[in-house]
Amino acid sequence: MRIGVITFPGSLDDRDAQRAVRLAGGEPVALWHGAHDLEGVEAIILPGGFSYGDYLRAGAIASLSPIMTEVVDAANKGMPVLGICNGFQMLAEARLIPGAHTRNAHQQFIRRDQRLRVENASTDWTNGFTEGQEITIPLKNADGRFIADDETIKRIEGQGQVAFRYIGVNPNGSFDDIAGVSNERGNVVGLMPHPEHATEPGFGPDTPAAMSSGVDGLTFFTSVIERALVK
Amino acid sequence: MPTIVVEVMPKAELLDPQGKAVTFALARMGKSFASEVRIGKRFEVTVDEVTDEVLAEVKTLADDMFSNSVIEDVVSISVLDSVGA
Amino acid sequence: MPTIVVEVMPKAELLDPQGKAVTFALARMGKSFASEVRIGKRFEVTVDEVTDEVLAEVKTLADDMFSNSVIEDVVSISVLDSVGA
Amino acid sequence: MTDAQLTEAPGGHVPDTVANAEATPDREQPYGALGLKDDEYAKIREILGRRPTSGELAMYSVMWSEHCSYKSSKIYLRQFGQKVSESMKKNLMVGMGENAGVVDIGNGWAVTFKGESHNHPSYIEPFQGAATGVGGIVRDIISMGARPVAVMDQLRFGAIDAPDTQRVVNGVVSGISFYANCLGLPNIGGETIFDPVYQGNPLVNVTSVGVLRHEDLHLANAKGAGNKVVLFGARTGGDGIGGASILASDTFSSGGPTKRPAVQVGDPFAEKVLIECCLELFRDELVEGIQDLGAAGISCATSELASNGDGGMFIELDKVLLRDPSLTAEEILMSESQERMMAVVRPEKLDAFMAVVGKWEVETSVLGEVTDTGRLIIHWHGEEIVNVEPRTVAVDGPVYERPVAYPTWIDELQADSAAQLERPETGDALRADFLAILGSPNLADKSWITNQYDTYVLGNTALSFPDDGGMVRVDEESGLGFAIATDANGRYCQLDPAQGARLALAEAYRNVAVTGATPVAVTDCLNFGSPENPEVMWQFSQTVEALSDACLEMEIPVTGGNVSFYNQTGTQPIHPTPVVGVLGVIDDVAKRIPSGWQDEGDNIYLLGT
Ligand SMILES: Nc1ncnc2c1ncn2[C@@H]1O[C@H](COP(=O)(O)OP(=O)(O)O)[C@@H](O)[C@H]1O
Repeated sequence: MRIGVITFPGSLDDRDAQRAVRLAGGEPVALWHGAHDLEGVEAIILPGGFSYGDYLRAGAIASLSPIMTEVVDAANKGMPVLGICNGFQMLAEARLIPGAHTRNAHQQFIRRDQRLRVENASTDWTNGFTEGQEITIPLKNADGRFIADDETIKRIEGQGQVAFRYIGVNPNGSFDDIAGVSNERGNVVGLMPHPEHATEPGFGPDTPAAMSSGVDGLTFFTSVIERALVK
Repeated sequence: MPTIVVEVMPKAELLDPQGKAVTFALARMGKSFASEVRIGKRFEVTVDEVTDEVLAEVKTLADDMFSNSVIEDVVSISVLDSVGA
Repeated sequence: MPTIVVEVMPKAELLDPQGKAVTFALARMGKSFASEVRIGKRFEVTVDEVTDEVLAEVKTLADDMFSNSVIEDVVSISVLDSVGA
Repeated sequence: MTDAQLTEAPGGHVPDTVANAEATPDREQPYGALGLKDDEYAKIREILGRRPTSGELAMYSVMWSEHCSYKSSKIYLRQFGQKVSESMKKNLMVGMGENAGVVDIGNGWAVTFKGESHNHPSYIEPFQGAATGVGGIVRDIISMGARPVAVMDQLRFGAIDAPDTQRVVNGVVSGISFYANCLGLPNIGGETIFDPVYQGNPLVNVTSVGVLRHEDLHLANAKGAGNKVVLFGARTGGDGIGGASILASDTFSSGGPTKRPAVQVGDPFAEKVLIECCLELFRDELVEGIQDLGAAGISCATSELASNGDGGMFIELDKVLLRDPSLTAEEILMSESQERMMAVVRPEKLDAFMAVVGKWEVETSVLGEVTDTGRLIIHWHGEEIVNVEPRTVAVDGPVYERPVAYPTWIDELQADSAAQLERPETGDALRADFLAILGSPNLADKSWITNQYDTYVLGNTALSFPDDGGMVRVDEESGLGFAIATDANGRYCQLDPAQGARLALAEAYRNVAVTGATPVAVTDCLNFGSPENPEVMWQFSQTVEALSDACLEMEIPVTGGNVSFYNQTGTQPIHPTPVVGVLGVIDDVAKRIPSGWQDEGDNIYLLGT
């Protein structure tokens, strides 16, 4: 499966997302924000980083990039799209996902190995998990606080669009401990923690078994690949 | 050159963590005259000239780009005296 | 309750990276009417009443806490109509 | 010709031309206010055979400053290059004297690394000072042709409970966090120490490491007459040129620029784009060399590039893209605006060069070209304002053998040893001592700092905090990687600078060795008080001599470093603080040894004396 990873000016975890796709058995395709071309990929990742320095609002300027026209079109037609951290912020700015992000409640950048509960295991990017499964994924962000008005929160909670919730610690003050959200159709998923950094033994979060051995993030990428095979 | 000022504030019903942090700090400092501080943004847009068309463009920018209507309101758009600042 | 508005801008002679990124984005979008955007902050301080003393206190806060005089200027302090916003 | 006859340039001020300098030999110049001594000014006049123009004075004054010329430390630093054995040279691809040293780590890979200080700016404006400190050292790494892959920070602050410490600590830590996280560079370790001696003079040292293939190694020099000299990156503004306004007021009497800030504002996003842009330029072989612009900006880049190349360069200074159009020529020469680079490009490759910078939306202007005249000639709106031999600016600056004096207080300090401290006699007293030690901010957990630093980005971090050394995988196929640790103990160095320096090296060496890597090279960041204080100069000379001897003994070469003098409050110098960084190589990071107990049932041994 060819999975596109879009690089924006200021993207940082783009090569890591490509590596994760490769480790999951997919074929990563590097895409450039300035082109109006998805090069025939079957799924898209908006990677983490500080596109445009997080200036104005995180993800805001990138969401106006040329390629985002194609991304929005493809997403609306059902192509799987994963937004990680800065990519999640872009999805919200592009209104592919409800809500918005503000600065962390404690006002600082934070990096930690974050425990999450899988709330929706039916999206294109989460179907390899089971509902209620607890996973550990690195988190690192400054503007990670997910917020929305009451009505929106009620709606996405009611429709099962909350894909992941923080457990243990709410690291940024997100409403309802929300860590990840999908669109109604379940093909577009955004989350604040970084699954691509939990895909390779030796470079992931610590687990009770051994240091740096966590690979819970791999399931995001295998989920989308396996579902494509079934289709 | 003339400047158009756009002011954006976090929506009143949403918590503004930065403002809250400042409000708390003021309370700690004993500055009880201030009951709340909210923090928004001020954009100064330098334009060649101020026409109705330019003002309309800036209004669109203010709504679509300078602010995110999910969390923010545009509270004012005004033209700065070329003298002022 | 009355609100005092304090406006802070990055010093004109210093780089404003944020404003620069927005200026570039506007150019990319073909919005050539805007030659420069600079981005500062707007503080809304809610006070019990506006007295000379409170205004003086807010002025001190504006200089010492809301702005960093090494890199920013306080460009205005004004009282908001209780109606407005 | 008199001043009045000069034409007014568009910038609104009258430039001081070479012709004018020749015509007005007796004009008084504010060299003292620019930090030049009487004899240094006399030397400049002798070199030029006339008085310098104000632009030349600007260049000499910044390039002959302690910071850029190493005039007090040069005679000592030579030892690092001299005390080397054949085996120490074996893996050294680039040694002392370049932007950063380069070490061969095998399989065609090389590592470049260096530490640098940004102490004074970080006291004035902690956030921006520390942020631009990260930016500066990372540009050194890029200019070697390497991709930066990690940073470390060595921080020293005043007492943790002193009123000003909070401002400095929070500003510095968030500045480093902001800039390095936004660049996408994992922070893999560092030091944080609180001591009242650093109260008015915190130390902010940043180390950066880059990796490259052997064939990608580039040195910054301007060779090949006719090659274009190109400035790219951020526009030039009035950053960090507080001092240059003295010159401005010298060149024109009225209506000059008013405010010239002494601080610089960093734009990590611009630097991230610049990194990718430079790497693409190197990859596509579109540049002969790239020089970073740091302190002394264009003065430094032009004179160093020319000195390291064929020796001649012609620059049209009015081609520099400005953020602030009111800048004078002298100010442009001295501006320390961040996120700028200068490249030397073959004319036939210029179009392709422009296409790459265009792709990254990096603003660029061609300033001039390399010449075979042996002179650095700078024009401002068609008038010659600088005509110098570049080496006299960049290389052959003044060299001092400052007086050294054995400190009057040191015997007494050494005599006051820990042996004289009262010993706890009771369990309670012992407990109190123990708690006092545990509660020391220097021993306490540092995760409130390190949690603000990204370690995951790039996906190659094998070790970071709380490990003793950081480790990064270089080659995904083989697992080849490097480890690095940095250490210093200012209190030991205050007691005995030579012994303190040896201990710093030994500690960093051990911290690398315990990760499983083999130490191969050293960098240092030498933080001291004023070199004009003979006791400080004694500390410095002791440090360098001991460190170079110790490196010879351990058989690892010093590949580069940084000297920061004038770290003092009033006349009270800081403790001598030579931060020593050791780089090691490991053939497969999978074999690394983290600190911390690994598995139940493992035996515990205490080694050494
Ligand atoms: N300013 C800093 N930046 C990055 N890492 C730091 C910093 N300060 C401390 N550390 C890291 O935190 C860990 C603990 O530091 P420290 O308490 O000094 O340990 P040690 O005494 O073992 O050197 C180490 O891994 C060190 O590299």
